Amino acid sequence: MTDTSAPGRDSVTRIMAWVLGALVPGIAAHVWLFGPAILITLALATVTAVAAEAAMLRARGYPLRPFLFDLSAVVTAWLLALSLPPLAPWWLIVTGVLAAIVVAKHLYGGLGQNIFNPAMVGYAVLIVSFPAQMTQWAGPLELTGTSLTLNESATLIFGGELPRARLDAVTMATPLDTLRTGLLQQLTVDETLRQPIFGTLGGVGFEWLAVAFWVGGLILWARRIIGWQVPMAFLAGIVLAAGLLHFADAGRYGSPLFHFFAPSVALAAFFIATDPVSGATTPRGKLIFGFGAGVLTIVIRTWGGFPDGVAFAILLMNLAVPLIDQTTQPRIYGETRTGREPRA
Amino acid sequence: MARELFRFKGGVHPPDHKAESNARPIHAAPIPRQLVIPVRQHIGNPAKPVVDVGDTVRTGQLIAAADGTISAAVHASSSGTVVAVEPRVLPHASGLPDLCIVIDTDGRDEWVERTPLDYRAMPAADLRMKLRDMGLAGLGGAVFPSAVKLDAGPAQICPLLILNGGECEPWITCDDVLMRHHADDIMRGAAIMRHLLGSTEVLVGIEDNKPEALAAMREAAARLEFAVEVVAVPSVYPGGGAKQMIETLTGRQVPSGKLSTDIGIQVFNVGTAHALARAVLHGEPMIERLVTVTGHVLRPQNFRVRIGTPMQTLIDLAGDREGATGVLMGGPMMGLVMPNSHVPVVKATNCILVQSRELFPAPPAALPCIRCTRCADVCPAELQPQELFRFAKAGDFGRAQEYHLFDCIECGCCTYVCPSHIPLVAYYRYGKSEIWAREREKRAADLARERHEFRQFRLEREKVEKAAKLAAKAAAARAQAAQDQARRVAPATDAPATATPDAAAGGTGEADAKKAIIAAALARAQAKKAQSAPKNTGQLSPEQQRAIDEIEARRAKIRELARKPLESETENP
Amino acid sequence: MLTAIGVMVLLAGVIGVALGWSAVRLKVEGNPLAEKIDAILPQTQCGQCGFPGCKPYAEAIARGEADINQCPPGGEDGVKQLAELLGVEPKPLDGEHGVPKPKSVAFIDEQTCIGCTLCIQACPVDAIVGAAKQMHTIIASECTGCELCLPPCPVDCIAMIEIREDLPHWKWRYPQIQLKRVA
Amino acid sequence: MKPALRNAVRTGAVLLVFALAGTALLALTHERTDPIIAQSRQAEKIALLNQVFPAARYDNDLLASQQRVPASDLLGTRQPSALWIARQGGRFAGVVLEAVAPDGYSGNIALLIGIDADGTITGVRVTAHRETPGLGDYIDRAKSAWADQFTGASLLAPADRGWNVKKDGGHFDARAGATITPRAVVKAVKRALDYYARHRAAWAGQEPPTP
Amino acid sequence: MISLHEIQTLFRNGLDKQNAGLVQLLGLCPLLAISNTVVNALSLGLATTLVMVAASGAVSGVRNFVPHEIRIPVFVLIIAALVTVIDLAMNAWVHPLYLVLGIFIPLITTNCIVLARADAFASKNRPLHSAVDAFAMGLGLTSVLVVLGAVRELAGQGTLFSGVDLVFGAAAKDWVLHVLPHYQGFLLAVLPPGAFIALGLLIAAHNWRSARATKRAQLPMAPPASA
Repeated sequence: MTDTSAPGRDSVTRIMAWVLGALVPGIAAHVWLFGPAILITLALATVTAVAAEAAMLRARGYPLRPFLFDLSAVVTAWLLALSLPPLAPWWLIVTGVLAAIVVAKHLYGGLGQNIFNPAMVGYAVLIVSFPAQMTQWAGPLELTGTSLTLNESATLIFGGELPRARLDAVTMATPLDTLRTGLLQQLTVDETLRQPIFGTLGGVGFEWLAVAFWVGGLILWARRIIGWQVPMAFLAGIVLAAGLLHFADAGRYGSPLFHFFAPSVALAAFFIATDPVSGATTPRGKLIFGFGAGVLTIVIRTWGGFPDGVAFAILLMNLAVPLIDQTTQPRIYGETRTGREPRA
Repeated sequence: MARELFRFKGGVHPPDHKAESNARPIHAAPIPRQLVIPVRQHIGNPAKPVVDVGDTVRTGQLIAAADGTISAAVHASSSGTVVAVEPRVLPHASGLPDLCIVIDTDGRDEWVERTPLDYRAMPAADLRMKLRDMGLAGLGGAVFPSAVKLDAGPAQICPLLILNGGECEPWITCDDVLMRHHADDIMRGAAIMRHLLGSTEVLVGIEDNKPEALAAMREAAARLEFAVEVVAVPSVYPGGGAKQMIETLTGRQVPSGKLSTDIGIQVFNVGTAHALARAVLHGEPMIERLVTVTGHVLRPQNFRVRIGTPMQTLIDLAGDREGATGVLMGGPMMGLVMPNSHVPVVKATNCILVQSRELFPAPPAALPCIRCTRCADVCPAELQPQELFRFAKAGDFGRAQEYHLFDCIECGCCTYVCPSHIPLVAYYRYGKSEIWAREREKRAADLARERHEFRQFRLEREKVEKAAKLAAKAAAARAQAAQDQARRVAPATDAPATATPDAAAGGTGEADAKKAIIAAALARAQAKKAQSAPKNTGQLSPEQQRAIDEIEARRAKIRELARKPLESETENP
Repeated sequence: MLTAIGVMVLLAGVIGVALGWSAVRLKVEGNPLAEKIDAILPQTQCGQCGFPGCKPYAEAIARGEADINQCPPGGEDGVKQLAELLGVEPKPLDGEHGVPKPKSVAFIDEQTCIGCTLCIQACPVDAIVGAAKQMHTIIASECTGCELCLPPCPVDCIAMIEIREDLPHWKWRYPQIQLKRVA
Repeated sequence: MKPALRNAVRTGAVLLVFALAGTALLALTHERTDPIIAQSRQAEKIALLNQVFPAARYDNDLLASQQRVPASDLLGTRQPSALWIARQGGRFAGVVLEAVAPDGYSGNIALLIGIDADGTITGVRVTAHRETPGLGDYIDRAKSAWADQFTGASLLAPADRGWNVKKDGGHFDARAGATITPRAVVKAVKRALDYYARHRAAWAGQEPPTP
Repeated sequence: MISLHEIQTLFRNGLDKQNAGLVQLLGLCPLLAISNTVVNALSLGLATTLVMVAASGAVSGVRNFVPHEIRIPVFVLIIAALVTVIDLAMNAWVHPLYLVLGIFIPLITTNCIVLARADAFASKNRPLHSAVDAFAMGLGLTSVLVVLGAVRELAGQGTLFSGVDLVFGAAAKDWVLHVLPHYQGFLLAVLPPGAFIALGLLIAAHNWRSARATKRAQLPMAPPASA
């Protein structure tokens, strides 16, 4: 049986390749701002992901070629790698990628069947299990004045130790963490934001990383790889929720602008929440999905037990997708708003 | 001229491949040696053959009559001899055989008498019956009997008539060249349609990638005594779909589950209008049509083809080439794969598209759906194809129906854009026919349940009646026995005393007895009659009665046949 | 302590009375479950399940006296539907009650038929017409293919003919996509 | 009698009997176990108090010495809390305080702090918290010995600036990446010492309750 | 009274075919909440088994006196009374363990598996059968609990039998096995999500095993049938 209609030129591989390409500005900014460690993380994650994907495909009796070449495993690996602290130890990266590919993707039935975003499952597993390692961020070059060389990074990542002083020199809490700490120390937002890590828009360095992700996201949007609904709704959810809190008590809650320019928000808006497999599919559903993820992100950031809430927000909304899709079925051709016309 | 146009949702822009075939003039294909004419060429009941093997027929002669309202007659496409009335493989995706009338042509092409109709003088209902008997059916692809569509319903008026010159499928150009060369006939057909439907406005929608057709139609429109607006519409696939054309031209959508006439609009393909004009003004039944032969052939072009001509004949005329991998009837988006290239051209055959590896490379292996919703973006029926696919694949047909599977027009846009190369439409066709099959099964089960329950009820009733009868019989027997005994006793004791009255009484008694015997015999005969009367005939519906009648007729024939050889045997020696 | 006992006992008494009363007064008549089961059964009325017809079998299932895997005409699909309705695990068909066969209709060889009416009496859906000493005919559209007419026929003139696919009954096939290696 | 009524009486009676039997069984068990359970509770409480105030350093009935104190900013409490006064040979030997660190990473951290007569801490235990598992929960004695570093500290040792985590230039350890939680605990302990300093005289002056 | 074959069947059902945790998925709340260490899991499992045996036996004993319409209230009454007795007893005599198992002891009352066996089995069978069935079912649940506890404890903190001192007193502290010394700890396994994931994996393993068993059983079945 052949379906006669000729398929167009687009393919899953092309879509995934575009997503990878659109991540390049972000990666470049990452290297520029935090040093070359991210390249090691990316490489390790990619190798692990492809190996795990191949092993799972073989175990499940699927052919390797079409599925490995669809690049979806590489996309998952890159997204997870970019969410991790740049100096995360190798076993952390491997554990996260395995959780993403083996558990979140293949145990749920492989590409297209995973109800949760694999990269975010990997992230969630890591932050729940190893919160201490997950909060060791490298400080931006602009503040630390020095960054680890590729060699030093490799040594650190693959289990070697570095002198404590050297490590302390390059690591610092993320702006989000710092804000949270400051607020808990009864400092107001303004006082906290006077600390050196905060720049004009978000965190020093971090804000430029966010901008780089924005550039990649806009490329994807221009290429019609992603729609406008999810990113816009997600950002709207962030701004609205953060804005409401900020408006209610500017001294206790960070400004929407600050949240807006967190790199995790940009990455999530354009690359993670837009994952079609685990996201909503109807036009209105996409808006609800994005908006809900945005609001939840702020809620979890503000009151949750972990520093960032993007991963949990997206996983929670993933859970709600079947419900959202079912309740937002669009009007079909020839159907009136209130339902079908009675048959004549 | 600045008519406001509306953009329907969805659609795609595949390369149109029109230039290959639309530049050449229309060629009349020669009449083949043998015509294979299926009786099932349209939607609705198949036509019933009215010719037998051995009959000679003339061009345009009725060979199968329309059966019921939604049906259309079938005619001999050329003169010759009927050599078979038997199942042959049809131009259908199933490759299954169905009843066809096979005619060996005599090459003379002698027509039956053709009588033009004065449509203005005829009552509309009569004219429609006439059109049905002339085999008129839509040539746009759905092959719906035109007579039905030309009925404007109880209101007897359909304000807007649209002629659909939107030929959006790639490769196909038969409507394009028809409009270029026969614009006047099309307009004459439109006039008849306008008359039958009581339309006040006539629009012709033609895509802007057919400038020659637009010009020709505009010229023809200018020559008419009524206003016809020829509108250039954007070339978007499937803009030539009736519902899409209506939305493009009027901005209105046909309500789901309703007909376009419910909102006062009727749409006809330009080819149908042309055929209608030929039928009414020239008395020619539908025995030929234009067919685009294109794709992997040397000279892609359009032919005027008699219905029943084998497709291979046309492919040979257009120049057969090495490396053909298959034949499609229709375009690449909605066309059907033909079981072989020798199946006949039917009323639905607008295009014969010869495939090759270069023109139609095998699609890459399908990957799982990633729910990217590109299919939803292009779906002109505004469905959620990815969900329909999921349900159809999982066999969850109830949900598929909830998500409006039956509103899918199988246009193939979703398959065209799917980055995972999933043959989506194949899943929808599978889902639809599964649902139909299940409904058939359900109806059959309901019928069986009903009949079984009725039988249980009948058996129960019969048992009760039988018991009552037996009881009555037993009572009678007892009474008889008592009487006999009384009699036996009476004569013994009182024989002489009754002797004299006995003579008198004997006369009446004897008469009574005789009467009783006759009555009993009558009753027996009646009972016998009742017994031999067909059983189970009380609850028959007309169809069942008809089925039985047919069986009886066949039996009579068999009996006759069985007798005949005997007779001949007795005669011969 | 005594109050606790008192309260418990009182409560129990009241609830017991209420339950006992409502058990009698609020009893639901009829068996909607049997109807639902009957709707799933194929209505072949063949009796292979060991019950005289589909409805008695449905009622037996509803009462818990019959298993769900006794209906060969319903096939594995039917068992699955019943299992879903009743919330139990589907199980393979019980071979004792026969095996699923392709759907067929009975056909009477009219040359051999002696018109004894025995098949008419056996047909559960009155799909055979005819009279004594005349040939009988089966109304194909009403025949359920139950085969109950086969054993009573003294001259073996009834054959089961498999229903072949024809154009009006043709179905589009499930699209075959070979992704997984065939084990 | 109508069938509904008859059935009602029957079921009512049966359920009544079962309820009676069940409750009787429970009553019996309760009678037997109640004193033992009460003892266990006492033992448990005293064991906890002994963790922050060694049993060797007092001889009074510590549980009986419980007092209610009103809510106080220094204790971080919003509701009245409890304290226990330890005596050795009738003389004031120390106090066990309930305190709250209100600014943990995820809300309140409940503390039990033992302070001897010199104002030196004899022990600190976290009794309830909702800190992130694996990150801030090392303050819990069940997870690590972190809380032990308070033992022996007082308002003077370390000196004022020293009542901070090391990252802020203080004396107390804290794990990298999770400084909010220990910071909160250090501050709460410091404030409890302030509270002690303010009220010591009152506790020491109290007469021991006559037995 | 009860044949060996019957006992075998009951145990096969309880431990494998009808296993409460892996097949019937009943009583998941305590199963997931308390299975973070072997000791906790074993203790709750045994407590549940005890309640089940007592409850099933009692229910079976009185089954002929209980009208159909009040059977559930009566069963619940019996189970609740038994559970409360055990709760009080544990509180009195193994207080430290009681502190750990905490609210999950009274929650045994609402553990569906207890009521399910009472209603599905004990109310239709003789007391001895019912008690054996309850014991088998309880043992099945306990074994799942213990495996789950072992997996989670090992993955989460690299030990086995931690907390054994809560049952046997401080002297038992040395019994704890540090299987993986200097283990970093995989917190997820100890936290509630880890319980779900581990149980899911256990169910998958069980399904895989029984699927393989049926496949094996089917293959050699055919020839003897024809012979």
